[in-house]
Amino acid sequence: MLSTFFAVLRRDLLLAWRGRADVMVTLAFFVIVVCLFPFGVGAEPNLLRAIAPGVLWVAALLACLLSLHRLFAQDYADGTLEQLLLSSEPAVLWVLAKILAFWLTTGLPVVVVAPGLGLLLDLEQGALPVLVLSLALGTPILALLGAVGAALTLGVRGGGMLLALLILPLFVPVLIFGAGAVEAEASGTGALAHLLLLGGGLAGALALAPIACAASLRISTE
Amino acid sequence: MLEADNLACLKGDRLLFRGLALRLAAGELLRIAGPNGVGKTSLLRLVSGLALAEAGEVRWKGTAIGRDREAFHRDLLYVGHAPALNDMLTPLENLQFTIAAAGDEADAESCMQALVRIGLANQLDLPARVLSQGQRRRVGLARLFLSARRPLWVLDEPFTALDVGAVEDLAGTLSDHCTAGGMVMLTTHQDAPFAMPPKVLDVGAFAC
Amino acid sequence: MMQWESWSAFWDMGGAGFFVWGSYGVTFAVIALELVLVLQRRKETVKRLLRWRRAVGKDGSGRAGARMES
Amino acid sequence: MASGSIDQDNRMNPSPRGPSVLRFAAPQNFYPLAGRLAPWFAVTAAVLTLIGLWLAFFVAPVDATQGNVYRVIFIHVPAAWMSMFIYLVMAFWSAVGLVMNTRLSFVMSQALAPTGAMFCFVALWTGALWGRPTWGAYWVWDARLTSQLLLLFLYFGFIALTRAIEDPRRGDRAGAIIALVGAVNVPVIYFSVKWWNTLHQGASVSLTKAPSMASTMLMGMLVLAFASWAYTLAVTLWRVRPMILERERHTEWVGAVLDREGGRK
Repeated sequence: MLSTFFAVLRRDLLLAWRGRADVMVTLAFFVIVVCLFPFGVGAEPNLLRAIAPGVLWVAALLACLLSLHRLFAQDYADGTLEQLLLSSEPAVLWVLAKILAFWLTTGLPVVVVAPGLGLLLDLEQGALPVLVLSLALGTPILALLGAVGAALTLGVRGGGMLLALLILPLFVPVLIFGAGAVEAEASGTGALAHLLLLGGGLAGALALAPIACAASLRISTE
Repeated sequence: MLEADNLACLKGDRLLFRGLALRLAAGELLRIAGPNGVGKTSLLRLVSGLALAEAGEVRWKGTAIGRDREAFHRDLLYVGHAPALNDMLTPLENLQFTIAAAGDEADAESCMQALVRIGLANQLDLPARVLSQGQRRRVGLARLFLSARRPLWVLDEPFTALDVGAVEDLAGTLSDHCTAGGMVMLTTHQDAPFAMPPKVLDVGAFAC
Repeated sequence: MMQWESWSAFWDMGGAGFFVWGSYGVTFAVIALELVLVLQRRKETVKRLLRWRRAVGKDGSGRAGARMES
Repeated sequence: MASGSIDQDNRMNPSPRGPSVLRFAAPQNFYPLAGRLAPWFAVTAAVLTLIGLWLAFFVAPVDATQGNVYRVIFIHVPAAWMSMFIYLVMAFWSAVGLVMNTRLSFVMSQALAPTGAMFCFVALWTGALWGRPTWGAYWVWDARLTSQLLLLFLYFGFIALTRAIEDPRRGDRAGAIIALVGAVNVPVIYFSVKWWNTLHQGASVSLTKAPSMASTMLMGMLVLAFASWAYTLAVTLWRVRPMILERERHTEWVGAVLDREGGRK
């Protein structure tokens, strides 16, 4: 039953490994965007500390958006997507595998380097675990929602910009609770409620997004 | 047994054909004929369930294919225009993935044998991007040797870019599949030496 | 004039004329614009379809040039 | 092959022998019906607008705290209601289209979108103009205004997606998916923005709650809300008609309609 799931997961991870330059580019983008902010708003530590959660989260969101169009584009172009849609396993399974592989190669690196960047912005050290946790809960939601948009815009002219227009409004709640969690922890009010809401959102997205994504892929390859 | 009644196909804003009926029983080989652009590929995509018919329905063993998609796809092998090859993977990795993605078990040994048999012994470990058109085609077709369990084969232009020997070999494989009780539905622009004369369906007769 | 002493008081809206009339003015301008666009779209569609019909022949057969030319 | 059309019923309505309630769902029935109904809705909208404006400016008293600026809410609130309501109706038609495979439903949802976006813009514009004298700024990140802005982006996304995809059938179904995904997200967005807003000490005055609602005020708002309903129906029906012609142009009845239109000139 899970053979398709693992086959897709293994292949996508292998492909990411062979094309690891792409993964590094996403990560570099994340780092550079964060490093730009002090130049824009000034290097005043109090100010940087105040905007750090928002900056880190917006940068993570943009990094995810930047690589989303790669999620299905290659498989769509070379016909692999057709073969996957003809699989005798339910489409939801391999869609989930692709999204998981995508998150492991773009979301996870961001989660890993985020604490370092938090220190650059003078974020309180006590808030770093919450930053990691909120990103670990939130970036999968971004990947799940983004996958639906990526599936719908496959092969559409101007697809990249369209993808951004479609899914950025949907990312807003994730951004609110993600950045809010870090901020709440830094200001001492506790991040539990934010993190619970993020967890709930992840559960909801896990349940619904793969179905919408599979339907979108069928529509786009028709 | 594959049946379709009163099929109509819309591509973009254009109606390609309508009122098309077809019937394919065990052991039969059906060749879809017709001029370019008449909708041969579209018909194959309708039959395989990749596209939705504008009207009419396709039935496999008496059930509409949309009703039990997984069961139908267990019995179907579709090789389309696109070879479904990823350039960064070797032919062996590609073939193993395609088989597993379809939901079948495939060990490296039998995949390797299939690739050797189709004439890619020297390319097993090269990335797919260095292969020629004909070689890419063959990687896709190597699946046929591992898919005898799937009764219905739907092949879009399988002979394109193959040399004479490979065409003969492929025609033999298709004939064997039919003799063993399978069904083959294909489009082709060239004559192939099949063991039995194929049934022919001219899509042009239903064109709009 | 149940609420207003004079027309000038009405237009002035107690000093908030710009905000009130700016709201109402833009709203009705946008609505008028939408109506014009809808009407224009209908005219243009009919014209285009008539041209298309002449191009493919009166029977409406899609055999030749059935793709829209825009 | 005299004509390139399959059974007319099959074009948009795949079950020609459906229940009789669905008879008007067949495009060749719906097209003239829409043409007949639209002017009536338009007249209703115009009359209700006049009544509503009269109530808004001549009957409703001056608000004690806000003065006359509050009169903006007579369009702001109905526009905000409509923009949210239209999105839900769009999502409803999208769901119907995906489930029943009736193409007319997709056309309906696409015809509704520009009007929804228009109301959304009106709500934002009037909100900003109301905010300047009340809050002292054209824009505050108030929960309602912010979710309204995000709703406008959802509308833009839907419109852009359905326009960008050239294949009409794919465009229909892709648009339907994004409309449904958006509809699921609208409440999530609203509550998250509200939560965020309360944490950030945003504006505490709310546009709808601010004036102590006199019954004449409520009356004016309701009348204008009904006017927007009638307007939406009229303009959507007008917009749907050419869309139907475009999609059904292979059929004989559209040919007849076009011949009549061509002869009129």
